[in-house]
Amino acid sequence: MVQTHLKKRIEIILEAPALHRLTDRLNQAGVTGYTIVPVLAGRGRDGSWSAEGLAGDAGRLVMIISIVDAAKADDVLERVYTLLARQIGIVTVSDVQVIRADHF
Amino acid sequence: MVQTHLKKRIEIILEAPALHRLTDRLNQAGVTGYTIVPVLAGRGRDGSWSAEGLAGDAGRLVMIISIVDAAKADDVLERVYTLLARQIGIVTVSDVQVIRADHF
Amino acid sequence: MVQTHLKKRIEIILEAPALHRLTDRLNQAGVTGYTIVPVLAGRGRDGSWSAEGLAGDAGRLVMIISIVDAAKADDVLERVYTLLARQIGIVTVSDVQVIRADHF
Amino acid sequence: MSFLELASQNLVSPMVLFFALGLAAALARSDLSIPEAVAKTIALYLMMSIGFKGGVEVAKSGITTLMLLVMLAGVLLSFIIPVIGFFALRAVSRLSAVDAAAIAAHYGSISIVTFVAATEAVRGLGLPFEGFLVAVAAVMETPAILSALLLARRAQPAGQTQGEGESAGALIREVGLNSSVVMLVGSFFIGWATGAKGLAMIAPFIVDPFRGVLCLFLLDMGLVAGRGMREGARHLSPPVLAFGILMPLFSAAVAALLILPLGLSVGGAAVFITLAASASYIAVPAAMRLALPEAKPAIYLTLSLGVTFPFNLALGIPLYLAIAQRVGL
Amino acid sequence: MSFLELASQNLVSPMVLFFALGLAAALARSDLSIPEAVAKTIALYLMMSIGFKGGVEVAKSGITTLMLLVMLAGVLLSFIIPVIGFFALRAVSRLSAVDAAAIAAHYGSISIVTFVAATEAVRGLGLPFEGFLVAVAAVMETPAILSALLLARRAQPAGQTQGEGESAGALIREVGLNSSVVMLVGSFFIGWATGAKGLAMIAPFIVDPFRGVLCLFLLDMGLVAGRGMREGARHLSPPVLAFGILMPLFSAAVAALLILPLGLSVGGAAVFITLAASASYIAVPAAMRLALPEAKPAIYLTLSLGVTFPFNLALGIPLYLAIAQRVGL
Amino acid sequence: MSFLELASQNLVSPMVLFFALGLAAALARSDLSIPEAVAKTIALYLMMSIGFKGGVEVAKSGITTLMLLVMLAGVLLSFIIPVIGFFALRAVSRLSAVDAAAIAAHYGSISIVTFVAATEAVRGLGLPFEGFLVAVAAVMETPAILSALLLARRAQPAGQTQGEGESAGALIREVGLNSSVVMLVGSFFIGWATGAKGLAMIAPFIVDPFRGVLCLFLLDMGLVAGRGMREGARHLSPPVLAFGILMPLFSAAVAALLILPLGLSVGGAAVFITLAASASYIAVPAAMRLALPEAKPAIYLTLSLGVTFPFNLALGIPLYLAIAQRVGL
Ligand SMILES: Nc1ncnc2c1ncn2[C@@H]1O[C@H](COP(=O)(O)O)[C@@H](O)[C@H]1O
Ligand SMILES: Nc1ncnc2c1ncn2[C@@H]1O[C@H](COP(=O)(O)O)[C@@H](O)[C@H]1O
Ligand SMILES: Nc1ncnc2c1ncn2[C@@H]1O[C@H](COP(=O)(O)O)[C@@H](O)[C@H]1O
Ligand code: NA
Ligand code: NA
Ligand code: NA
Repeated sequence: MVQTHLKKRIEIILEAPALHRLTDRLNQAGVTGYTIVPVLAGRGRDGSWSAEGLAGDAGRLVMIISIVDAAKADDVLERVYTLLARQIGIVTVSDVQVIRADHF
Repeated sequence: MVQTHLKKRIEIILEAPALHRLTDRLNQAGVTGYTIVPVLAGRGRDGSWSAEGLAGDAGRLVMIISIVDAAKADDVLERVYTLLARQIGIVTVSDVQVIRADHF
Repeated sequence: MVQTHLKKRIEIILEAPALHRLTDRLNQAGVTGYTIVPVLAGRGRDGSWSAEGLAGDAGRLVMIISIVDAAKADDVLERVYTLLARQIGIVTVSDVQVIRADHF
Repeated sequence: MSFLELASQNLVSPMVLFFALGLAAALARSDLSIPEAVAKTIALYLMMSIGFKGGVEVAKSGITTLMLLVMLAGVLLSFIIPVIGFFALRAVSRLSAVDAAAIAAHYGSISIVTFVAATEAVRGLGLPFEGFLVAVAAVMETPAILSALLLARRAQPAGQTQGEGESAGALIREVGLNSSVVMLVGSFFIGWATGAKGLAMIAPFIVDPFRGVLCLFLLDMGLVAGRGMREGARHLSPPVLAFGILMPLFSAAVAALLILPLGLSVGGAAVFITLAASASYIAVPAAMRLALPEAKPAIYLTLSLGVTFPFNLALGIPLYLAIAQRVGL
Repeated sequence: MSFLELASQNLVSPMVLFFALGLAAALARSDLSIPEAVAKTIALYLMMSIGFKGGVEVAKSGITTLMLLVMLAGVLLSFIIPVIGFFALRAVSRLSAVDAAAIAAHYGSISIVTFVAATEAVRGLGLPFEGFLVAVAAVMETPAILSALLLARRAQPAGQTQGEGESAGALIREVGLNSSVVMLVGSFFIGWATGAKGLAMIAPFIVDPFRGVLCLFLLDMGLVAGRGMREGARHLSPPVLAFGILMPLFSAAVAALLILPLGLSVGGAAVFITLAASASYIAVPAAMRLALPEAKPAIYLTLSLGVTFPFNLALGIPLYLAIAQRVGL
Repeated sequence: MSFLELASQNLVSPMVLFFALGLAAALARSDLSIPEAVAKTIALYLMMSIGFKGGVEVAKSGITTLMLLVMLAGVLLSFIIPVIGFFALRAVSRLSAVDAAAIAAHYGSISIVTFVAATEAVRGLGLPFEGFLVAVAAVMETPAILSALLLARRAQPAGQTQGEGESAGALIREVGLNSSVVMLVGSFFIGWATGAKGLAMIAPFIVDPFRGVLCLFLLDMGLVAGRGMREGARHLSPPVLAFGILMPLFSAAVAALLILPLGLSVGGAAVFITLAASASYIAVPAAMRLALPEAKPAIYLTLSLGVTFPFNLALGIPLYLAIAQRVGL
């Protein structure tokens, strides 16, 4: 059996203009990495939006995935939360297993 | 420690032409939101496909992520399932933690 | 209640030029399918990168999601791991529920 | 000109050769590909350009009886071809009624790139053609979908062949508002409204580079068709394959007879016959995923894009031109 | 020419009609759309083209006192218009101070596509206009953002209206380096440096197809504006709606008075007045998401793109032209 | 013309200035960027255009002994340069054998945009050059990869330097079918087959806007190079940096000697020397990720795109032109 280690997967959906603010916070929290995935469209409490045809960043969202050590997760979440209190977006956390624990 | 709440993360991979049918069902089921992510390519029982070069919607898939209350999950899944019984696609459910329970 | 079945969700973030090597391995491991999602940018131990403006594959990453049977997960992971030992990328595994067990 | 001369001239045009390059690259598993965003935009550009130019032509000539008659003929063909195709497929193959109906729908509708390739071939011979044919192309896009729906329902209990809660009306509305129809018809009316003056303003964008852009799009279509052939070939039985070649020929013959009394120009007749013979690969497949989701897309997409489109591009168009020289004025 | 003549001529230009097509398609819920990657690139193309052409013009004429004075007038307007807009909004609507400040910022800044539409209208009348107006457009982009920030802070405790740890300086730097400003200003300087010789090299790309590309972009803007109207309309109260029409008229009047003594050409005056009357929908919304995240984007985006932009495009520009015929030389 | 005249003229061309704009914007951390889909398409467009034009030239001139000899010289250089580069790097730096081999491969292969920039400079001087040089560029793309593989294997046990189960043959096949080679070679043959007539049909797309599109692509390359410099600079030691400037000069000298007896035109010699001096940044990096995944991409990508490309664009090309004036006819 492959030896795996428990980590936290933090998934954030955030408005694009605030992306740098988020990655700054992630870096400050000492996460070892993150990955940014494009988002096409969505709906939330504020109605629906779509990236189609947009020439600017406002009104567009992106998704950020970061695999973090369980010990760091709380700190990361708090920093992300204070940002999300003011910007449009959501954050979820889930358990994942990784193979190389040292990578994260 | 940050106070978190348990929710369900529903992830659907669906053929693009049926997207509106899906979001209609999600709305009917009373989900508070969803996010649509582009998909480049894939393989399933029916062979592989790729969005590259496609000018139309047929033959292309999208991914829809919706964070829903555990109490609503079953209803959402059933509606999604009846759609997926006829359209190309798959659906998975997993546990996630969120910070602002009221948002979902 | 909808009857669900436990599966493993394997999420791989991998440099684009090695994509075919990965899907070959997934196919050899007998996974029933996978889905490829574009990635915009990211940061890891080797610094940050961005797909923006790139005309070639080198320096770009993609994300591959595969839902596999728990019994097969270890074999899949091992094959993915030997690839990731040499290429840039990460892999995580998590639990998900599916409705149609026979599909996977 | 004889068919052989027309065909050999057609085969060495940059358009056909770029399509062949795409096909070859896909079959050789090259990683050559056009990004989806660009493919979509080029398709819109082609609609914009041909719609606009067609509108400008109609602004010049006005609405004529000929135009109305040819549009009527087009609608008729779009309704009837699927019926013929459906029964032919049921007779010669083991396809289910739903699969047969879905395939047949593609052949009643039209392929705008095949249309464009025909207009380029016609222009290449120095022949004029009626500008209103763009409008004919537009009205031929959707009736075939209705036809196919009726055929599929006749064969199966209604509840099964249609999304629950989706009325046929809602579907037709959705199909009628699909991006290609809107872009084509919208540009047509804008071209009509602004006329030659409007055309002069945007000709360096929609006219001059048109053929080059078409080459790029045909390369892309070759890539997609080649990928489809590789993936989809095993879904096509010999009778279905034969259908992909014979059905266009049959439709061409019917179209030729239908317009014989109308008095279209030779160029116009060639373009009209090509419309009838062409099979949709953008609008109808998407509509079928909604209207008849049980039909297997691997079959109809592969047949339309991987068999009929290349056939029409390489051999069909010169043949339709040769036919038109007999039925046109 | 009278306003009515100007307006009716403007309304049947391909540009306005493609915008209308996009608007109609979005309101009818067609799936027509331009991919995001292409929309972004077209926006950059437009900046590249107008920046470069403006630079070439300045290379011809050199830096003049008129140029510096008009730039000064532009900066002044960009600072002042938000202040007036803010108090007007607070007086007539129930918007919060933050929302009012965010909206006001859009009206102090400029819309480059409205600018382009005005230059096309001016060119369509055979009128020349000063090339340095591109530079004026560039300097008018950002001062309004500063103005709005000050207004919002005055109304609220500083800690609340601004991202913790983000200094106003960092923000202004980020805004000043946003892609539209960099592309516009960069191309302007390249055009200036390479002059007519440089223009000759790339004119078939940046000059000839320009209007056609603009049509495609206006189609896209119509689509986005229509979507915004559908989604955002319920966020706009009647006074806010009225603001979207009256504020541009007011800004136009102020701009006309301000340049009356400067001696711009009629074409130049029309363009300058249009700049003042136009509202940003790319740079300022993004800046507001950073500077005033509490302000609701549904309001300011819908108002700027769904109300003011169409108004300016259809009626505003001919009106500003009519005004310019009185204040220009 | 002297090198200084050539260099100063080159530095104020719109192409070089747009590259500089991109570089400056990236270093200043502007958010200016070209979407990936568009960057990929422009790269394909450039291949299509230069391939096609080259093919048309060869259609005019036919296959000559000169052409075959220069192609041979190109293949030879592509094989040999990596060997020289490898030992040079191992001698002056502390790079591992795998890293040195991977870097060296880039310098044996070619950069198609550097090639294009050279042809533009040559055309700017009114000099003709041999159309078959496009074919030479194509055949120089891949031999360097083989060379580097052999070097890396010699230095390390085979099992480690190569993907398990991946034969060198499969890799070479994959590399030979990469999108840039297929597009370049395919368009070359289509241009050859359709000749001047084909060119006339699509010239408004592939010829007229070419330089403008190139400007946009160079802006993009400046952005990517600038980002690479920011991220990758710390991976480059001074000897490696020096290699990025000196290796092209050395390759240029070898190339000049090699073609001295062949009798290329001055323009052709300048282009050939530039090919030898240029370093790949699309095809080879992707191949290295497969063939030598242990080699660090931060080093070779930064060196090729962030050091050698700007050097060649700004100073190298005028220098190679000056050299060519001595060795060409
Ligand atoms: N329950 C949800 N599940 C998935 N995505 C969501 C959910 N709620 C919100 N989102 C995403 O977050 C964006 C902003 O949400 P909101 O702030 O609620 O308007 C939406 O447009 C969606 O893209
Ligand atoms: N096991 C799986 N894991 C991830 N994605 C899958 C899986 N099975 C199917 N898919 C996705 O769903 C699409 C349709 O699947 P199918 O209906 O099995 O052909 C595939 O092309 C994949 O994109
Ligand atoms: N902890 C992480 N969470 C999410 N993505 C990551 C993480 N670490 C690395 N990545 C992704 O994997 C890529 C390569 O990582 P590395 O090999 O560490 O440089 C990064 O650029 C990210 O896109
Ligand atoms: Na047809
Ligand atoms: Na303004
Ligand atoms: Na080289």
